[in-house]
Amino acid sequence: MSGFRLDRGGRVDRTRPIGFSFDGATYRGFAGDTLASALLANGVMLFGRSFKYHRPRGLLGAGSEEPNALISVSRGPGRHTPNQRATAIEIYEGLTATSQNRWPSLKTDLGAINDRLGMFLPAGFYNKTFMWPRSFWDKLYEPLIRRAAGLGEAPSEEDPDHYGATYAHCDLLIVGAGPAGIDAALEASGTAKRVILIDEQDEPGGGALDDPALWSWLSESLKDLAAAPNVTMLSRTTAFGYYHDNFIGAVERLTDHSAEIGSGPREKLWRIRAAEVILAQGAIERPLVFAGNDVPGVMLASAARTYLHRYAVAVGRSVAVMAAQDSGWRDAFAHARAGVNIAAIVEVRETVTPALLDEAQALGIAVQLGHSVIEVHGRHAVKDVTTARNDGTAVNRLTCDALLMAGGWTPSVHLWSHSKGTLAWDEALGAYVPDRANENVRCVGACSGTWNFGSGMVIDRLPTPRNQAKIKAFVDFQNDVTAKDIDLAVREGFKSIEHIKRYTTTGMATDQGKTSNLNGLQIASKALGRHATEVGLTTFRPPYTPQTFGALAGHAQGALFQPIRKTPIDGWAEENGAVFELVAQWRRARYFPQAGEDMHAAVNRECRAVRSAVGIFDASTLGKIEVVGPDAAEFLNRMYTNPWKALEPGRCRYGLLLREDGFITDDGVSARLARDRFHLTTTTGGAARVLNMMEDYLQTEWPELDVWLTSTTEQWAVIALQGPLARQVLEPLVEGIDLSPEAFPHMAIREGTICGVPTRLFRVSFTGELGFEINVPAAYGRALWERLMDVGAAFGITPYGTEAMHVLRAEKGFVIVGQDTDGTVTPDDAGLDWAVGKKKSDFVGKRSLSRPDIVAEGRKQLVGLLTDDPAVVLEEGAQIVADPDQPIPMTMIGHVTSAYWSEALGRSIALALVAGGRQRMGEVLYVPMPGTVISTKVSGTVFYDPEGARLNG
Amino acid sequence: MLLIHCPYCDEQRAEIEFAYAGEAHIARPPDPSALSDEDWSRYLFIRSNPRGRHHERWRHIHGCGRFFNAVRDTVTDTFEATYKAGEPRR
Amino acid sequence: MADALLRTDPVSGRAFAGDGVKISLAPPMARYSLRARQPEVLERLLGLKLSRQIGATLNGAACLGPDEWLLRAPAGTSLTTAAGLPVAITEVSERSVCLIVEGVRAAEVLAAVCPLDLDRYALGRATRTVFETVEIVLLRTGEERFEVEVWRSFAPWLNTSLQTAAGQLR
Amino acid sequence: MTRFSAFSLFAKALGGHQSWPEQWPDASPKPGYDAIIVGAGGHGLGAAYYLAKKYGITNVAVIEKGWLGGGNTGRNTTIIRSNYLYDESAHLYDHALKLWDGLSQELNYNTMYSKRGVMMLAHNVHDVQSFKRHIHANRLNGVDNEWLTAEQAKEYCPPLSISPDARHPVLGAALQRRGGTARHDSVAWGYARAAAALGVDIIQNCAATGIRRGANGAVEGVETERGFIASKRVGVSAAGHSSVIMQMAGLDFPLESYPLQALVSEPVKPVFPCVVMSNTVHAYMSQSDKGELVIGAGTDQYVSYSQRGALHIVEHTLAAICEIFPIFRRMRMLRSWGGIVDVTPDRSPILGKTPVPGLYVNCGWGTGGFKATPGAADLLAYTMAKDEPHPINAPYNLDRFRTGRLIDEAAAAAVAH
Repeated sequence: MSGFRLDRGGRVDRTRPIGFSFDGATYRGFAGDTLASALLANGVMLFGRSFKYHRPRGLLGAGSEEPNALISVSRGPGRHTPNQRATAIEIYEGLTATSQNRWPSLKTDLGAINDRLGMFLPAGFYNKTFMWPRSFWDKLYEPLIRRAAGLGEAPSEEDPDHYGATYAHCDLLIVGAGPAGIDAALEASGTAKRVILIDEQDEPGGGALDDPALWSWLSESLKDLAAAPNVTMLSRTTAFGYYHDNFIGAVERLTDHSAEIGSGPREKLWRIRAAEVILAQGAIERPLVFAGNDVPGVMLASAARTYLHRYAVAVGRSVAVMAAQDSGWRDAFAHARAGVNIAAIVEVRETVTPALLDEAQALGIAVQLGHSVIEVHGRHAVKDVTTARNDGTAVNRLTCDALLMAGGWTPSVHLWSHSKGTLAWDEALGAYVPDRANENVRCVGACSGTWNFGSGMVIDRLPTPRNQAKIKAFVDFQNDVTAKDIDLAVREGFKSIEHIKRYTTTGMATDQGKTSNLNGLQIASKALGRHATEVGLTTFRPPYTPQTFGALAGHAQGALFQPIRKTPIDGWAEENGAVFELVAQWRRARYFPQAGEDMHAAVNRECRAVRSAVGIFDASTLGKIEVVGPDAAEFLNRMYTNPWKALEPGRCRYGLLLREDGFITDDGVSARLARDRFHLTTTTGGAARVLNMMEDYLQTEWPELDVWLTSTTEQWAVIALQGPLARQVLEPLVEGIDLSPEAFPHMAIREGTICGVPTRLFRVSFTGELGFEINVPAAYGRALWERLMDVGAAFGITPYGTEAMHVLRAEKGFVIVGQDTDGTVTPDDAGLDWAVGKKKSDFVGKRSLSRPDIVAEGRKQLVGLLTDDPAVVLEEGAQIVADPDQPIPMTMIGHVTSAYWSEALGRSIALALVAGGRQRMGEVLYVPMPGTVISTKVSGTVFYDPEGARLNG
Repeated sequence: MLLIHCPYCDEQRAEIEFAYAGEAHIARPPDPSALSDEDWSRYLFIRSNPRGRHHERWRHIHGCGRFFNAVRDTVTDTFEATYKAGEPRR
Repeated sequence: MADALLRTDPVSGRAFAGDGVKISLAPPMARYSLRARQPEVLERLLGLKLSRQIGATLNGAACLGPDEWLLRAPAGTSLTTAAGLPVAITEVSERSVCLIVEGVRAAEVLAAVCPLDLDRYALGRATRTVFETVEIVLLRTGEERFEVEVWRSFAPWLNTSLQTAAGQLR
Repeated sequence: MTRFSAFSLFAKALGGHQSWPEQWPDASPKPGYDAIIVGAGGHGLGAAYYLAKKYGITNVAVIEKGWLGGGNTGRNTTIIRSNYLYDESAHLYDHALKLWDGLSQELNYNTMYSKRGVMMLAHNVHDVQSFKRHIHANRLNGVDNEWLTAEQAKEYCPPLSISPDARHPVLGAALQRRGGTARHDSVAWGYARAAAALGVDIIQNCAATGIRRGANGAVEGVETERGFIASKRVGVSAAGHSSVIMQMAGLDFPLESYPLQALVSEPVKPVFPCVVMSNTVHAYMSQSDKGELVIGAGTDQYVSYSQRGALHIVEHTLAAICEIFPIFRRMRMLRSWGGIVDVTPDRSPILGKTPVPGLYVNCGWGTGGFKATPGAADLLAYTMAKDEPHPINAPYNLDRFRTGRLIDEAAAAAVAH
C-alpha cells in the first residue's frame, strides 16, 4: 500500500462513493475519479504488464499520454473493450476492469520470463533468428511469435451499441479547454463567430484542474462560456485528426462513463469544418531515462500533482523527486504543502535558482544537487532508490515509495502536424514547436512552446556509474524500448529516426510516443553524433488517441450500411416468395420457387411458361435516360457505334456503347419518341456510369450541341410481358395503341394509356418471343403488375426472374454486357460487328478498334458451346483448352461466359470467348475440370429459333 | 475532405459532392482516324502527373452537375483556382 | 375498363414524430426537369419566370444548375413538350419522393448526414447535394422546414437514416 | 557480414550486443557505377541484390531521396498472393511467390513471410462467376486457389460474419493458401544488407534531379543532389514518383499517382488468422505479428503526392470492416497513414526497357506492388543485365498502350450487369 486519499481537497465528490472492481477485487472511489486515481487512492500501484518483457508497470501519467496502465473493461455481452487507459476511464457504480497481457495473474505473470531473457531479445531480434531449420518457421516459430502478440483480448461478440455522426460548421474551432483554450473562447464569446470548444476530458479546465489557485477563475469562465449563445462546448470529445481545408474529425464519448448505458449512441463522430482553428492542446511532461525508471511508483511529476490536486490522492507516503526541471521542484513543493512527505529532491543540474533552494529549505526538503537516481529497488512497487553524484561518487540509498520524474516538456503538436504545419527545433526546450502554418490555424499556450514551468535541463539519459549497455533504462514504456536498444539500432546502421522507430518500435505503441518520442530522438542524436534536427522527427499520424471503429463508421451500420435499392414491384415479389440476387445497388427477383421447387425446377418452369404461354418480368432496374433537344440524334450518333439519325420516331434500336479505348462498356435498346426526344435504356449496373460518361462528352467535347440528358430510371416501372400469348393479355388493358403486328411491329414504341395511366409501350424482346415492355409511372408499377397477373391468370401468366431471363436470352445468343463481355472485349469479339456503323466517320471508341492488337488474328471471340453429353452443364468461368493432355501450365484458349440448362432444347448450352472462335465452328474443345475433362463442340451463338420466327407471334 | 469552389455555384462545397475527372485540357482530337496509333495512345493514356501545379477536371456531380477545371498543387492539395469548362487554361 | 390503378409509395405515409422534429412524406406532385441554354426560351414557352441564380427558387422552379431547373407543381400539372425548340422538358414526377423534415431541430437532424452549412442555408434555397452517400435535392421551405427530394428507391434508406439521426438527438 | 542466427544472437548478447556491425554501410556516391537503381524500396534494393547475386554486376548504386524502405515498402498492408486471372499476371506474381518462399534463408534475414492464406469474399452472383473463372484459370496455370462455401470461409476465418441478412452476404470465397503476409521493413532491410554485402552502394538522402542522356540519346548517368553519378545502365524503381523521374529523361508515361490510405488497430491477442479481402465491400484485413489489425483503405479520387488522405475514406473503410466483422466494432484505430501509388491505365505494371537506351523501368504497381517485390526485383535485374526483358515481364512493356494489348485484371472482374 502506497498511494492514499487525502482528507481534504480535490475535485472528486466525496458525497458520492462509487464501488467498482479491478481483477476481481472490489474497491471504492468517488464520483469524479478515474480508475487510475481511485485505485491509487486504494494503494494499488501495479496496473499492468509491458508488451515485450511483461514487466510490472504502474502509472506513468494521469491523462491520455499514459503508456502503461492499459485496462480491459467489460460491461455485458459484446461490450468488452481492451486497451483502455486507466487514466481516462471514469469510474461508475459496477465498473468491471481487468488487467491485460499477463498469465495467470497480474502479480505472477509467467510471461515475465522474457524479462529475464531480455538480453537475448534486443531490438529486431526476430530478423536475426527463427530461420533454421526452415521447416520450423511455418509450424513452430511463426505460430509462437503470433501467440505472443497483442495486449488485451479482442471482443468476441457483436457490439450491441450503436454510434452517431454529424457534420458541423463553425467560424472558430478551439481544441483544448485548458487556460489558453478557455481564454481564446472567452475572447470569441463576445463576437458573432460560431465557436466550438472541444476538450477530451470529462471536465474542462486542462492544467487549471491541477491548480486550486485557478479553480475560481475556472468556474467563472465556464459559467460565462455556458452563457455565451455562440459557444458550443464539447467535453469527453477528442479531436483526433486534422484533415484538408480545416476539416477536423472528433469523437464524443457519450455512455462509457455512466452506469446507465441507455438507448442513445455510445459515441458520436463530429466532422467539423472550421474557418479558423486554435490549437490549445498543452504539453506533456517527459520521463527521465535511467535504470528502473519503469518500476511501479515511478511516474511523471506533473501526473503526481494531478492526482494530488484534482483527485486528492497522494501517490506515496514518502515521495522522492528526480528533477531536471524547475517544474519538478514546484510539484515537490505542492506535495509538501499538502502534507505529503518529500524524501528528497534529486536534481541532475549542479545549480538551480536560489529561490527554489530557499523554498525547499523552508519546507524542510532534503536536496541532492548534481545527483541522479541510478537504480530503483522493488519490483511491484518502489521500495527505495539509489542515487549518486553525476560523477558516480557518493552513492547512497534513499527510502521512498514513489519517485517523480521531471524531465522536461513536449508541446502537443500532433494536430498541428496533421495539418502539415511545419515544426522548428527549440534548443532551450529540447523540443519541436509549431513554426509555419499550412492551414488557417494557430497554436496557443503550452502547445506553442510558451509556458511558465520555469527553466531546466534537457538530458537524453541520466548519468550513471553503471554500464549503460547492461541496464534497462526505458524510453518507450509500453513497447519496452530501452536506451540501449536505440544505441543498438544506431550501431547496426539505422540512422534515420524513421528507421530507428521501426527497428526498435519506439513510439509505435498505443500512446504513439507521446512520452517517448523526444527522449528517443535525443538518445539517437547523441549516438549518431548528429544534431536532433539532422536526425529528424517521425511523422505524427491520425488519430491523436485511438478511436473506435464503430464511431468512425458512424451511422453506416446494419440497415444503414449501404442503401439497397428496390423496385416498385419488389414488394409483390417478396410477398410471393421470390429468391433475390443483388445486382449493383439493386436487389432483383432471381426466381419464384413454388412449393418444393429448387432453383432449377423453378427456372425450367418459368422458361417453359415464356416459351409456351406468357411470362411477366420486372425490368424496372434497367437504366433509363431521356435525351431531348434538336441535336439529340446527332449526339447519340457520336456516342453509339451504330447510326441513329435515320431512326424514325416510333421505332427502337439496339445501341452499343464503347469506352474510348474501344472496349464494350454498355448496351441497351433505345426508342425515338419524337425527332428531338429519345428514351434510352442502359444495363442495370451501367446507368450512372453511362449518364456520367455522356454528360462528360456533351459538356466538355461537344458543348455546342443542343441536347440535354435526364435520368428517368426511377420515373418508370418497367414490366416485360413475353411469350406467344403476351398480346392477348395486354390488349384489353391498353387504350390508344393498336397492338396488331402491322400497326405495332417488333422494335417499335407507342405511347398511350394502360388501365388509365400513361404508358410508353415498347415492342421488344430479350427472350426471342413476342414481347412487350410496359413503362408506367413508377407509383403505378405494382398495381399494374397485379392487374396483369389477374388478367393473365387465364393465359397461364407466370412471373419469372433474372435467372430465367438469362437462360432465355442465352438460347437466343443475346449477350449480357459484364457477363459475356468483361471490359476487354470489342464489338467484333462479341460478334456484335453488325451493330457498328461501317460508314460512320467517328464515334466514341472507333479509333481504338483499328489498333494493331485489336485487329490482330486470334482474338477471343464469342461462340456457342455444345457439350458432347447434353446433360452436362458447363461451369461459368471454366477454362477451355484445345489439348486436354498437355502438362500444367496449360495453354488456355478461352473461357465459358454463360452456361445453362436449356429447357426448350432439352440440353445444356453455353456461350464462351474462344481464341479465333468463329474459325473453329464444329471443332471439339475441352474443359478440364478437377478429376474430369468435358469435351464440347463449338457452335453458333443462336441456339433457339435461329430464323426468329417466334418474334412475330 | 477537400473544400472545392464550384465556379458555377460560386460556392465552396464539400468534396463528397464532386467527382474527380482526370487531367484537364486534353481535348478529344477532331478527327481521330487521322491520328497514328502512337498519337492516339498519347491522347488516351499519357498524363502529366506533376508534383505541383496540376490542371484537372472535376464535376459537381451532386450539385449543379457541371464539369469544370481546376488548378491544384498536388504536393499540398491546395486549389489555386477553379474555372468554368471552356475557359482558357490558367 | 376496370377500375383505375392505385399508387404505391416507397415509404409509409405515417409521419415520424421525434424530439423537436417531424418527418413526413409529401403528397404526390408533378415534377419536371427543365433544361435550356437560354432561360428566355423556356420562360416564353411556359409563361413563367425562372431564376438565373443557382440555388434560388422562383415560381416553384428551383435553379439547380446554369441550364437546369426542377419545377415542382400540383399533381396533374402537365407541360408542353416543346418540339423543335432548343430546350428540354422531361417529366420526372414519379422519379423521386419528397420527405418533409420540420421542427426546431430539423436542421440539426439534416446536419447529421448532409455536409452543407445549414445555418447559412437561406430560406428558399434549393440545391442538389448528398445525404451521406445518396444524392438528394434539399429545399429550405421554412425557417424550420426542409424538403428532401430523393429518388424513389433510396427513399426507405433515407427515411430510416433520418429517423435514426432524429432518434440520436440529445 | 556477421551471419545472423540464434547462435550469433546469443554470442553477441554476452557482449551486451556491442559488437554488431552496421547492417549496411551508409555509402557516398562514387563517380560512376556499372548500374544505378533509382529508388531504395524493396523493388529497387532487390534489383540491386539480384544484379550482384545472379548476374555478377556488383558495381551497383541504389540512390534514394529519403531513407531506404520509406516509401510504399514501409507503408503497405503486406498482402502476398498470386491468384491472378490472366496468364501474364499469374506467371508474374507466382514467380514472385516462389521467391518469397525461402527468401529469409537466402538473405539470412527473417522477412517473416507467413503463409496464412488470402481469402477473397464473393458477395453476389457476379462475384461468384468472376472468382470461379479465376480459380479455373489458376488451376490450369498451376497456381493454388480454391473455392470455399460461406461456412468453410467462416471456419477458416471465425470473425467473419456470414449472416444472410447482411447488406452484402457472403456467398463463398476464393482461398489461396500460399498467400499471406510478410514484414515489410524486413524485406527492404534484408535486401539492403544482402546487397551491401555483395558490394552494392546504398546511398540515402540523395535525390535524383536529372537523367543525363548522350548525343545518341542513351543514358549516361544520373544527376543527383550530391552530384552527377555516371552509369550506362539506370533502372527506375520509384513507385509514386516514377513519372517524375521518367520526365527527367524526357519520357511521358501513362501513370497517375494517387493517395492510398491504410490503418491499424490497437494490438490485441491473436484473433484473425488469415488475410481477408472483399472487393465488393472494399475491405482488406489481416492481423500483424504484433497483434494490430492491419487494414487497407481506399485511394482518394484525385492525383496527389501529399500523402494526406481524407477522413471519409477511413469512414467508409471501417464501416465496411464492421459490416463484415461486426465483433470488431469496438476495436480502435491506432494509426492511419497514406502512401502514393502509381497507377497505369490497365492497372498492371510497366516493367522492362524504355525508349531511352540504357534506361529501364519498374513502375505502375498501383496498390499491389509489395507482393511482387522479389519477382519484380529479379526481373528488373534480368532486364538490366541482358538488356532484354525476361519472357515473364515481356508483356509488361510500354508499347501495349499503343497496340491495345492491355492486361486489365480489374476490367476482367468487370461490372455488375
